[in-house]
Amino acid sequence: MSDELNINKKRKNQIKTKSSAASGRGETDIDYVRPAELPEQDLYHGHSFITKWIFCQDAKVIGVQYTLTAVFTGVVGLILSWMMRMQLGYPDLFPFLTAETYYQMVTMHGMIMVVYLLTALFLGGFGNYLIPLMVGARDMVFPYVNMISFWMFFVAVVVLMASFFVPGGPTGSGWTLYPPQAILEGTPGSGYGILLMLISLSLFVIGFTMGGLNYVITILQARTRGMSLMRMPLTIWGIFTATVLALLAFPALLVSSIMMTLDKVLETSFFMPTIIKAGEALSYDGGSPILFQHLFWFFGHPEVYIVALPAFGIVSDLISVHSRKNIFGYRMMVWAIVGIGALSFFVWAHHMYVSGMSPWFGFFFATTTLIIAVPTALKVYNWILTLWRGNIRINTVMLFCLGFIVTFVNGGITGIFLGNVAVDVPLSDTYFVIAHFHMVMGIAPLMVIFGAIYHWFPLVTGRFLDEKLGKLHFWITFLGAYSIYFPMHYLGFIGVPRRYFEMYDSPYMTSAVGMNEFISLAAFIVGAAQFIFFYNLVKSLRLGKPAGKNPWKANSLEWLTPDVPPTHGNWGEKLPVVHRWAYDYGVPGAKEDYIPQTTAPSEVKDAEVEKT
Amino acid sequence: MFTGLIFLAVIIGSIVFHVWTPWWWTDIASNWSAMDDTIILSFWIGGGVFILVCLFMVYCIFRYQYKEGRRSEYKPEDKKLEKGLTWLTTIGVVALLAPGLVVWNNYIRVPDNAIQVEVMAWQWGWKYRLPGKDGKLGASNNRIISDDNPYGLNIDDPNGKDDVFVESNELHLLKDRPVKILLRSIDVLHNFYVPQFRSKMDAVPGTITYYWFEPNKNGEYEVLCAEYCGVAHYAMRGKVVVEDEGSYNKWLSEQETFSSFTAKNIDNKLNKKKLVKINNLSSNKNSILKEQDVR
Amino acid sequence: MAETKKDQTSTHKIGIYLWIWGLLFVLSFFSYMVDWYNFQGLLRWSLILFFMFLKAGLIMAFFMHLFWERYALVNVLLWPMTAIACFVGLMVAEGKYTVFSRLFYFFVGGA
Amino acid sequence: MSDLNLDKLPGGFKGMSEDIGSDQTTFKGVNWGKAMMWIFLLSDTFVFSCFLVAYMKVRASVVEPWPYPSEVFALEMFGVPVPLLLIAIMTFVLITSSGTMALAVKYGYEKNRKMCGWFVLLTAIGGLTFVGMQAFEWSKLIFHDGVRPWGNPFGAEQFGAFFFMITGFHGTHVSIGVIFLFIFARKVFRGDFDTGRRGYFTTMKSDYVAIEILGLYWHFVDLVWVFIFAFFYLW
Repeated sequence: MSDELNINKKRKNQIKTKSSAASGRGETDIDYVRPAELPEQDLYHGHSFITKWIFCQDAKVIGVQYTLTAVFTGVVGLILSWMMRMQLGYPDLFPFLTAETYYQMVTMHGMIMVVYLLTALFLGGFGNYLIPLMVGARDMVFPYVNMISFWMFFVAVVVLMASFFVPGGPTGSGWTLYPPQAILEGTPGSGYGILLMLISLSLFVIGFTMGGLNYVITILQARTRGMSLMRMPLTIWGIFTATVLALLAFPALLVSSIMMTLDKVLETSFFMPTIIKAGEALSYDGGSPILFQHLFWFFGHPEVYIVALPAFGIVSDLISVHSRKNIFGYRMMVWAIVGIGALSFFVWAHHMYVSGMSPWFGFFFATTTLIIAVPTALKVYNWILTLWRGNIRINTVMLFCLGFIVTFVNGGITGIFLGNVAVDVPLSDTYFVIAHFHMVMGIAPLMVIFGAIYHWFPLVTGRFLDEKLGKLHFWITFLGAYSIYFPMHYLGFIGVPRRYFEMYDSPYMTSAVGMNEFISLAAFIVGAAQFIFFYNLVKSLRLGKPAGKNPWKANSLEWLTPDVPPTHGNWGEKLPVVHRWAYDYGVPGAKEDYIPQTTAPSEVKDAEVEKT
Repeated sequence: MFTGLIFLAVIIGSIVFHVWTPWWWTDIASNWSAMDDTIILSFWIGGGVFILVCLFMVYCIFRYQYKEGRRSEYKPEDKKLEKGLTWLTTIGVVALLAPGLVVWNNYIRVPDNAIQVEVMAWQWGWKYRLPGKDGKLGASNNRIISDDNPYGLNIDDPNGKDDVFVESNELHLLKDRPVKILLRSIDVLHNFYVPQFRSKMDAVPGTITYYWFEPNKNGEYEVLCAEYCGVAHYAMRGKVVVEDEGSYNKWLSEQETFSSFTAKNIDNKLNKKKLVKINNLSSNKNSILKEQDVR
Repeated sequence: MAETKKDQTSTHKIGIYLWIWGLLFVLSFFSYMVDWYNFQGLLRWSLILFFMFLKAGLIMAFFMHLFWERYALVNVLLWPMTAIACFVGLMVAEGKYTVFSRLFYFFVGGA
Repeated sequence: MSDLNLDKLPGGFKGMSEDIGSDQTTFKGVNWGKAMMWIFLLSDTFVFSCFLVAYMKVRASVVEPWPYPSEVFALEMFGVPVPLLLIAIMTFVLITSSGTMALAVKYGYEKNRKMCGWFVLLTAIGGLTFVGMQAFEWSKLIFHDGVRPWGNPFGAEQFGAFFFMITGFHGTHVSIGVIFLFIFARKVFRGDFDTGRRGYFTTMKSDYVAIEILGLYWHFVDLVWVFIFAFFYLW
């Protein structure tokens, strides 16, 4: 701690002497912040309804648009999951659920939840809304491109949803889209369905790249005075690293989509070896199916962290604010986020231990994968150490954070099982995997999303969400989801393979029937509980308790705008000037138990601040 | 109070469920008990971390609940604590990784006395090929699969002449003798998986993959396809029978060899029609689909 | 928009561009010669890669001005290449393994 | 307006750590648009790398012989087949256009409207020539040699597929670049960058830095060609 302090002091002294030479300021000016490097941003203010609310260039509106679109796809994904659970829990009850529809639902559920809900919501939704506010910018650096980005995403969603209505239905190849089966007869939706999926993914990648460039450049180049990287809230660090990952990982998805489209349409043989169908050889020859898996997971593993890192960042902020305590080990947290992000490009083939790739890769990827466990574990320690000796408000937001910690630790530990190559052999492609990734990148990030919505709803709308409904929503969701996925691991131990439409009566699997029924029941309840949340949103929009300025007594910039909810341009006349990190809670000597980032040192003279 | 108690109940419930669960792995029937051991080790270390972290969290909820006017401790960093935790985690990770790598090393190195068995996967079923007396499988290529040559064997390869064809879903294996499973697929990805043997690997069209195990319990086991392979994936079952030498040899002698197959094929052209039916995969697929519609 | 002081002006003498330009022609000519003289094996590979990286380096450094940029930008751009290097390396190994399996099981036989 | 004077900031790694530790901007003195183009190019590098990695992996693992590029891409000159002749000319054209672009950027810095405009126009013409030659090469391969994405008379069928896909993707980049070069040539001549005229779509003020950004893109296209040339034609 002390050495950093010294560096800071040294730098301050340097700056002070420099500035005193330049502008004749006094030596004693402890509030000095370097003057602005950049002129004020030039903004386009919409005048008509269309330019204000539809083709809007305000990042906050775009963020809300992203959120609503993503939540809409999420509801579709939720309904699909209900139908899957109907089949799994009560196999012969619903005649409209055939194997084809089941596999189509599995595929669409997976793709929607991972890409169109979680990625779009965290980066497109929270990213757009929070980045300019939290770094003290007036807007994203390229508002026009940002607007196009959303509409690209919208078109991608439309194309995706269109695949439900084409002949043959949506693709049923599993969300991993492994060729050869994805584009061959024998898989549902191997005609139009898979094509629309690939087109939709390509559009998503293009749209996302536009948005992603905005997020990265805004964070790197458009921070306000005094906002150094090491003063940024961890939310921004999480979103920033995830965006960088996305910009570098989505290309692999784009390339594999293009190549598979060509395999389908032009009958090239990138991924297609000699294939005998109905006793006859198809025209393909010499391609490599494993290559697709490498490309897909070179995208797919960073994708996991694209979802996880913003959740890590956001939850750190929520925990800190609501336990009224500085985040423990801020620098460690930042390094952990960056380190996890960097390492995530070197671990992709741990999804492929039993794929038939070169067996020697197992050693490399098991080692790199378990190395990632170290920074991840440190983040967990730091979250609970932030709670320790805090002053914890047990409200809905905090409940969701606690729920996140439990589910994330649980899912993270089963991840160590699967990352450890020899342990993965019996468990891969079983329900253990399903349980693991739903726990760690399904439920855990969703907990954060809910917590974040409860936390920032007062900022976006000026009203609180209903606490009672919120707590009800939390308990049903958390306990229900936990009782879905915790027992599910044990199905994997039995050896129940994933993506089975039904089990028949394999002798050792009969015991799974009862559990499947229980899991299905829990899933119906958890799904239904989400409508409490939607009701709460709609109700509170009009009738919620007015929140006023900075209702949580938080430090970070987004709460310090002159207008609540913030208007276009965010800051009114003058940009804020930042004097400290976002976590000065409970500083000894200060009057209040929080010191906002814009408070100058001279205003809190007695505070014994350690980190600046 | 209430919150802390429920979280405590979740943790205790998890432990109770784990200890008394009726859902546990099916009895092992191969040499890979080392995999089970590494899983148990992971459970001890991982489960320990889970319990400690969550209990600490619950303690914090109880102890540091919001009180008006109380200040939280101001301590941005604690170098010593963070360093200690890093080392502790690293040790835990190494303790998990090292045995895993050792087991994997055994998994990819096949013992010399292993019997080769080719598993040929297709949409949606299994066929097998065993080496003849020479103990070697002949070269094969999907390109030359035909009615006369259902396994696509290279006619010029002497190793293939005495290869044994098992054109059914049922495979017999010798007890206590390692087998090297050579996986081959003629259409899409499949995965030859018997839960009791713990081991699995994808069958990839266009290349051959392998793994090995040593069955050590007599009995019949169900084969499951563990890599999604199309609409009848769930119906792609097979059977493995592990038995002693006597009955194994009897079964083996009942199977056809490549040379006897070709000879018979030339002798009896009538037979060809029947073979077409067996090999006509689409008819098989339709029957599966039909079965589904009936249901 | 974001205009900073241009008093340091990144403008350089025209000579440096012409010089690099000429160098690129020469290097392209050399790499073309590798094919013309039909070098094979390791020599071909090392020459191809050598000229390729040299040309790429010149374009990046001088035409794209990376040589004059501050280290923050340069490092941000170059470090991600390690991920690609790792990907390339592993895929070369994977390609070798695949071709070995194919030749062995499909043509040699006797496994 | 600013106390930022790049000449006074320390360089090297010391400067880097100071830049990263500072407020407001991390890339000191780098325009937003330029930074965006750099990060975009980084992302695009990954796209092309994935294409090339896929190509290498497939080429390394096919058992059929790979067509010999210097024969496939040979051109009859006076009755003698000259290997890679067209490709060599294309390479020279693209490098030439890269050079003219570099000069355009230089004159853009100096706000020399005329010279800048002419060099941008010259670059556009170079790019157009390149695209034209590529069209010629494609049609020769398709109509004369019978190369198709799904097969060819020379050997492994992925040859055609990768050739059309990778050069096609590169050609698309070149074409987009040519379109923008023409648009920007017009903008330069019209004096948009001198008057700071606002863009039709973005409503943002024009500035000569746009030429530098376009230059980055164009050099990148050239850079990719260096790799394609090495891996596709020379291997």
